[in-house]
Amino acid sequence: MTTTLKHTRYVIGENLITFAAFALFLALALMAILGPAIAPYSPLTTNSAIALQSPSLAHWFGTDQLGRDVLSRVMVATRLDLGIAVLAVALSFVVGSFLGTCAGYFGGWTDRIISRCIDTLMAFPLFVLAMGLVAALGNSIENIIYATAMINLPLYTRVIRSEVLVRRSAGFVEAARLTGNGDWRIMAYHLFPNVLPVMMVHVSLNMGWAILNAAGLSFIGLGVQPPTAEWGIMVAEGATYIVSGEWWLALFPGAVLMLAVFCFNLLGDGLRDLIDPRMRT
Amino acid sequence: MLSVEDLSVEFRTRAGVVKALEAVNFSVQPGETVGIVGESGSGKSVTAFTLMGVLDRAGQVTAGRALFQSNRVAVDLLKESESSLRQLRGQELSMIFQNPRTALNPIRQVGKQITDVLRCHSDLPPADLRLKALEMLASVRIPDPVKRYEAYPYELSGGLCQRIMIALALACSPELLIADEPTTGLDVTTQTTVMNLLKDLAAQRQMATVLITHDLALASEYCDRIVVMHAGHVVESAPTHSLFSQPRHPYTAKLIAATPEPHKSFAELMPIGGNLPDLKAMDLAPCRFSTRCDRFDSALCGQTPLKRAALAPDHQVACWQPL
Amino acid sequence: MTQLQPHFANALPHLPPPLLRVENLCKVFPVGKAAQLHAVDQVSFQIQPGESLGLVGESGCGKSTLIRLITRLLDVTSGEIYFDDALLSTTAARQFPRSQHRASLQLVFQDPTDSLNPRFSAYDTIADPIRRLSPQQDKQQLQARVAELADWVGLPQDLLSRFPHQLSGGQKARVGIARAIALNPKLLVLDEPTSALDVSVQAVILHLLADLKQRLGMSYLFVSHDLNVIRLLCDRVLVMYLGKIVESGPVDQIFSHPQHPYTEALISAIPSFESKPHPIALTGEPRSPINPAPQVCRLYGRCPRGEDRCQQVMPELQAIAPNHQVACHFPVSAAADSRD
Amino acid sequence: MRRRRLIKTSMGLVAGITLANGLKACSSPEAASTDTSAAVGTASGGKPSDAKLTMVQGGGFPNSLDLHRVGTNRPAYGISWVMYDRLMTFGSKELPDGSISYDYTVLEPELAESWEMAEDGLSVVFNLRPDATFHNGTPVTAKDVKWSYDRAVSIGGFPTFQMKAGALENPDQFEVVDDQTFRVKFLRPDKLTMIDMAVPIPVIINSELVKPHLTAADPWGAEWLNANDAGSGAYQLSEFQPNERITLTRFENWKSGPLPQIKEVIVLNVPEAGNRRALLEKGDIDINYELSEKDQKELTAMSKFTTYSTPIENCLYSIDMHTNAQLKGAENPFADVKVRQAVAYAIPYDAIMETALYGQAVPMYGEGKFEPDSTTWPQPTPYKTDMEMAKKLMAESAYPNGFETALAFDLGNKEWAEPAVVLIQESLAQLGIAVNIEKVPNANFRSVLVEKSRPMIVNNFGGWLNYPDYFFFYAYHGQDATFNGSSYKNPEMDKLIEAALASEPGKPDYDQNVEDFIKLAWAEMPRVPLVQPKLSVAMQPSVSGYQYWFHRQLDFRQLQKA
Amino acid sequence: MAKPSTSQIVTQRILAALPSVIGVVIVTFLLTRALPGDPAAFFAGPAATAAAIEEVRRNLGLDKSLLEQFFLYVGDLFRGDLGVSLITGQTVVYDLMTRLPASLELTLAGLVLAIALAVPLGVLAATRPNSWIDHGIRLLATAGVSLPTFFTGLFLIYLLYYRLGVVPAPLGRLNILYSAPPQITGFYLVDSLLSGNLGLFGAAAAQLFLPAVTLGLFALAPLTRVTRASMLGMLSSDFIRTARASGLPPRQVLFGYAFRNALLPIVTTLGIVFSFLLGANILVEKVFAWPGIGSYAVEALVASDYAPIQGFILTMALLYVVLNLLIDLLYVVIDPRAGVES
Repeated sequence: MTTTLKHTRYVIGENLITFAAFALFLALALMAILGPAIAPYSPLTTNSAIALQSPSLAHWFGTDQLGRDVLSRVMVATRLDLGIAVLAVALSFVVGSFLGTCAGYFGGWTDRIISRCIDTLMAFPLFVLAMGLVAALGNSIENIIYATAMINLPLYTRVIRSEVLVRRSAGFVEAARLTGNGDWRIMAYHLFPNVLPVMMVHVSLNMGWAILNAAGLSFIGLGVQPPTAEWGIMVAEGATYIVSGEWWLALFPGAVLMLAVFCFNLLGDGLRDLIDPRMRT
Repeated sequence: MLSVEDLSVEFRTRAGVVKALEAVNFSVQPGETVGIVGESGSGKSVTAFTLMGVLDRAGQVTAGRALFQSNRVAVDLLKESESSLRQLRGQELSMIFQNPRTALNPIRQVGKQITDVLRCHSDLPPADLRLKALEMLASVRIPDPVKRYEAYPYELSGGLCQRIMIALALACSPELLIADEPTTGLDVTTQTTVMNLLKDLAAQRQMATVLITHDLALASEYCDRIVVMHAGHVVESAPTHSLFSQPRHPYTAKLIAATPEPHKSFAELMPIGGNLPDLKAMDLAPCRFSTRCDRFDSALCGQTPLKRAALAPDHQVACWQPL
Repeated sequence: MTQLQPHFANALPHLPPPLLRVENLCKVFPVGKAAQLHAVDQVSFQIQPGESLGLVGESGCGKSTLIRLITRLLDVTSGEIYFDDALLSTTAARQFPRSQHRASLQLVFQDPTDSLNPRFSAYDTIADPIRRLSPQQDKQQLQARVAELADWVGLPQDLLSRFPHQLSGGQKARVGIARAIALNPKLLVLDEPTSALDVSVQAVILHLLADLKQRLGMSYLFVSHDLNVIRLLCDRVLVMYLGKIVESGPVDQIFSHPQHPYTEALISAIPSFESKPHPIALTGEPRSPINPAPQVCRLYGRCPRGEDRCQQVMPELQAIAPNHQVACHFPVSAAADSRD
Repeated sequence: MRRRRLIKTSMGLVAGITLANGLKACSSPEAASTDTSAAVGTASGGKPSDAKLTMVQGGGFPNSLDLHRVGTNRPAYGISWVMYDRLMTFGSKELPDGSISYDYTVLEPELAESWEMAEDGLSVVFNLRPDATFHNGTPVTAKDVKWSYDRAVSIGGFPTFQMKAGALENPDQFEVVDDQTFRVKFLRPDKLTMIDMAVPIPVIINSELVKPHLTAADPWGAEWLNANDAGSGAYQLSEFQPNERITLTRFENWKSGPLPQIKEVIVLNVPEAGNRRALLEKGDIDINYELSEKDQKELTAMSKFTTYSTPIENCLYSIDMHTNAQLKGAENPFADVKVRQAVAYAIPYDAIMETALYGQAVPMYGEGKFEPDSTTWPQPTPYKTDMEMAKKLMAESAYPNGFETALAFDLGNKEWAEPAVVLIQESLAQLGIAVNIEKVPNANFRSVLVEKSRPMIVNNFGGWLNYPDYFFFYAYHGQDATFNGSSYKNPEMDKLIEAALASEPGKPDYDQNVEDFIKLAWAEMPRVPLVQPKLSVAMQPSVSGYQYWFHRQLDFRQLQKA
Repeated sequence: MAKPSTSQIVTQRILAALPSVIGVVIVTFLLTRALPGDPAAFFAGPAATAAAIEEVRRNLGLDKSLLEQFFLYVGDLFRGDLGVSLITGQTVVYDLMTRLPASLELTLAGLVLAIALAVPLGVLAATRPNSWIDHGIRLLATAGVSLPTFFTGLFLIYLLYYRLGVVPAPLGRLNILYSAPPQITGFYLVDSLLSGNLGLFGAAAAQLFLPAVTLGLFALAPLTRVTRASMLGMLSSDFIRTARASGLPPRQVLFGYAFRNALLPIVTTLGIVFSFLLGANILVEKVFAWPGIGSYAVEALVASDYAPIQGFILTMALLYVVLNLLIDLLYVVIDPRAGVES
């Protein structure tokens, strides 16, 4: 454990970028927790008197068409955006882990059936699938989460399957069987924990993608319902104001969205460095 | 023809600096087969990689010379520029590796890999490259060389791959061949075949060979002289016969005693106690065997630097109280 | 081959019933559409209580498959495995972890790194079989037992909390052995337990294994490609070549008078101090184990003594001396006799 | 100010139009401005030139060349309007702001150079222009006219529905007298029959060209006409790349009116509003049609472009509240009139006007009277934002503590509707009404309207002409038409509407009925009118001749480019 | 060990993909039927009465049972009839045929751009691991993938078109001044060259530039990453050591040996990225008014227009199968081991 900690510290110390990503992640997490409490204004209260004001001391990120403070909306949106990403990723991670572990471990027909289903899912243009699901189920936050989880599912299932496949015949798995572990126990206690670190890389890379995906859905009108503050929808709505000169509407949420995705991507890289011994030289 | 003097190599890793080699000395005469023997982590392969200039990025030569002299050139391998070293590699000195299957480019026909080497070291017209490569394949006793020329490594057995490696290494008739555990992972019968082949080819071409192995018995069968390494030190270096009949370093003696052998009974098989010292440690003892040695005398063995002495003209040992 | 059974019984009437009896064991793996890889082909042998049986053969000869069949990690294609007079081969490998015989039949793995769960500490690894198969132990008993096992295998107590990557090769091997003996198995299968170790450590482990055998009264099935090691530890040896047993007999006899040309080649290939290299008798490449011709001797093509008969009739395992069988039309002694 | 006058045409027919088609949501912005061939002085075109005109429009791209087809969208009417001729068209007039609008009181010749009503008023005879030809050069005959009319009443769907609105229902009504003469027999006297023949639907199609493509499954050649030109209009098709661009070129032999000035018109599909605006600002296009309120305001303020913004006749943005006692099996608070009135007082009208609509609409609140004394339509309600009043009414209602409800709007309107609903949500919260906002994709909103499944919706409905009785017939009548977003049913209201429909403007009983039903609407408040929207266009200064049309598409024939 | 022939691989692949395609057909059908809008109500027009809506419903075949509709649909599929798009009024086959090349051209251009940048950058980073170059490249690539494509697109338009005016208007595939080249491949870049019209080529390239950059930025990160990781792995592999020890020139070691081996994971990623881009296309096409199948699908989806959605998804699925086939074949070209294990 201590060596892991030492190694973590080392990786972070060695790599400023990863350190910055960790710091950013902490900042985002804090924002998600405290956002509504520390936002300078209410994210929902409108004030037509100050609509579409450019950034100023009072409103650092300016105000939107209803006079709402963009900074506050961006801050408050953190919880929702991270929430969508975390839940969607967690959902696909759990389901994908289960399917992938089963497919990889049992092989044979289990594998064939699961893999075929996943192939079918993969054959869909994934974003269109997400659009279709949200359109069919209705655009609520839950459905956005389901749809995002659904399109991430193949990734997890496939990666976990192949990781499990590699380890299925490893000595320690055979040893576990020799020592009286049944299939499910082997999967849960012996295989899965060993696959987990590799998966964490994908999880963090995927978080970024989940956020982007929600933003894309917002852009075509399948995002969260107004007046909820959400980065994607703020960018999507703000985008139409760029040409008329109200650049701050899209730029600030866009920048924060990018930072978040950026942060998760870099974290993924950092985790990979942490986990992949080959990268450790 | 090769004289390694005071070679020291360090690896900078995240966990600290590893003193992989320290003041390694040995030499190879023309036509001679020298065995470098030691357990894993003793620095055998690092020595070979250093000489070939293919050390990992993290490795750094901190001291020493490696004078190489052949009919054509006389250089210090550690001082040469990368480009002139490249000329030497494959041409003057070459190397074969353990695990021949991964040591060959998996997606290139083995024959082509040989011609690649020929092309960059010889003036042969392109048309003759293939012929020469086929000739090499035949010389390592590969049946049906024309067919094998087009084979990929995955289509060949480990023994065949190792023979291809030998052909590749010998393609430009180097004067020195470094064989790094050439038979690890091969079956015993294949091992004998490969070793016999190497032996024959070396004799035919009057080529000096450095055989790196962890198998003392194997080294004893094929080498003229043996260098025993332990934890980055050369502990003993002697002609094969005298090394086995009269090992002077305690480690050598223990190694011999620990090696199973056809005529050795179970009771005679003596384990070596202790572990290799941590080469990252800052306070590494001058004698790196001291922790495992039952003759350890703190007054004597704690001295710096480690005593290295020639007990006979060609028998060196690094010990304060040799056997 | 089954007729050898009474033969044994006759030859060694004083022997107790065998601990392990393997009869006509076959394992076939499908390769592609029509091809089948005959990894283990009609193998029969037995192990007596307290006996050490060696198994040699080169890589790919089916050793690993055979021991995985015996330790019930793989399902058999045909044939029977009797352990303590119980028929094990009908229990599916998947069900076997719950079998009452699971504890008695353990395996030490070849690669100590690969065989230890990287996420389990040494303690957890050793405790795992006890937790799984003798769950009545309370925590203190468990700790005491693990400590005892660590002691037996010479693993310092303070290393028990470490994870595999913090242990040396020898230490990992000790953990693996401790795990295997945790349940006092009757038969311990050792799959090349020292091949990944340095000679210095190898000697230690070999001594440890010899001690443990004595202490726990186990039988060993010791697998190795290194005859030298087998010779040191085993009473009897089986020589395997491409899925078949080609020779079996007492270790000294095989060493001094190998009968099968393959055994002979194996023995002559063992390097030894200061002997001079000698040409190996076997040439060429091994035959493919995929869809092998049933009537052709598997060594045919590499064998210096191969004759027409060798590709017409598959040689059967036959006793040429009490307790010594060979599967060759032209065993060495016969050839030597005819030559002399 | 737009007084409904009944003007006798030269034929002496009373004109008045209510067109079902006009009932299309005002919202969907589409392009087309028109000018009839019979030019009004102010709008008359210049000399034909080689000018090339490029335009983009909001709200979609023409999806067919055949406006009789099922699913043809509104922008396609603009293309059809200039590619095909009808027998008659409307005149034009100048609006108070100086812009030109069509004049529904004047019928003018197009393909028919004249027409005569029968003595009994039950048929009309059209005399076709002898020199009119289709784009392929064949003369336009009465046979073609009959085939086209037959098609319109037989093909089903909207065209047939629309023809029926003018009592044109049966092919037997249409008779070829000779090549140049065509007679339409009336089923009954109907003030809409003549007018219905000047709307976009009864286009004259080159039947000979279509006939080879007819099949049993497709007896009216819908498939072929979908992508091919069989018209005689001022412009002919030169390129049709679905969803990309349509290029029209002037038909030099057009005889049904003065030859247009513009030689070539390119209609481009640019889905992003921001891009459309950027293109105009960069000078890459000539016309940006159907602007958002914001763009309209800002482009006008730039004074770099010629902009027009015309209140859309008979069209209102409104908030409809479901009035049935039960909705989806649950009690419906909006069935309580006090609640509805409270909502009408709570809506932040000025904020919506300012922030959601950028002031680019005609307010329809606050200035009206509970006892209306005018039949002007649309006219403002007497409700203005008054939270005290609203709270008082809520307290008197059955829901003094408020309730939770949902407000749905069409994503296609989101530019103004989204800010508006957010403002409303905020405001109603003060009454204890918790509003969940639901944005519904454009296509699905139609289902929402048909199902009447939401307690509150943002509605946006208009008829083609300014008759309150027709507006009310679709928006308040108990027949519960699609656009009666409140599902409002009141026999008293129905009686008043039906009486007005049967009468004619200007007659006292008509005026009384209209004033009465408006009064009733203001009292009952099933829908809260917000504003009357405007149709906006921004053009390069070089372009002139814009004319507003009830069908809300650009009429290229009237445009000029310097 | 016998290596399967190319045609065997193709057949095998197609057979293997068949269940997926069938799955796609079923799921698509069900999904489109689950869309909330009522196409009959939508297309019957605003003032339609209930009877009129019913009539439209009957005409569209929507009154039949789901199973019946499905079999009709499958039957039509076998005849190559994908139905008629209600929003464009064209047959879906026609729409897809005219639009697919636009999407493919855009996606390929984006991909080519990304490859042209990512591969050299990845190799550069791999040869200098943990240097500032390595970190810089990582930052650049990650930044690219962190931006929503529509945002990048709109921002680029604002900057390069609206503000600086250095690129043409975002108006689809060609400036209004030009008309499309004679259709040969459907790729304007290729067709214009084939017809020898350089001006047209320039115009098409200019229109393509911005959307391709937008897409390319998005594809940069995965490709760079994989190139770097895979090169790094190869450079530390045994056979590279052999090659270096044999004195092969660095160029040959890097490109002839390391890079060719590193290509395998890159090609795999390429396939994933390509299908990924086909999805990302949807947003880019919408922003740039690009007449591709992505924007087509979005419109159809919003209008609950079943036929185009089904046709689009089916096309994408087939494209995916073809893509995988191509990758498999590419594998065979690069790696002699490919297909042997199976």
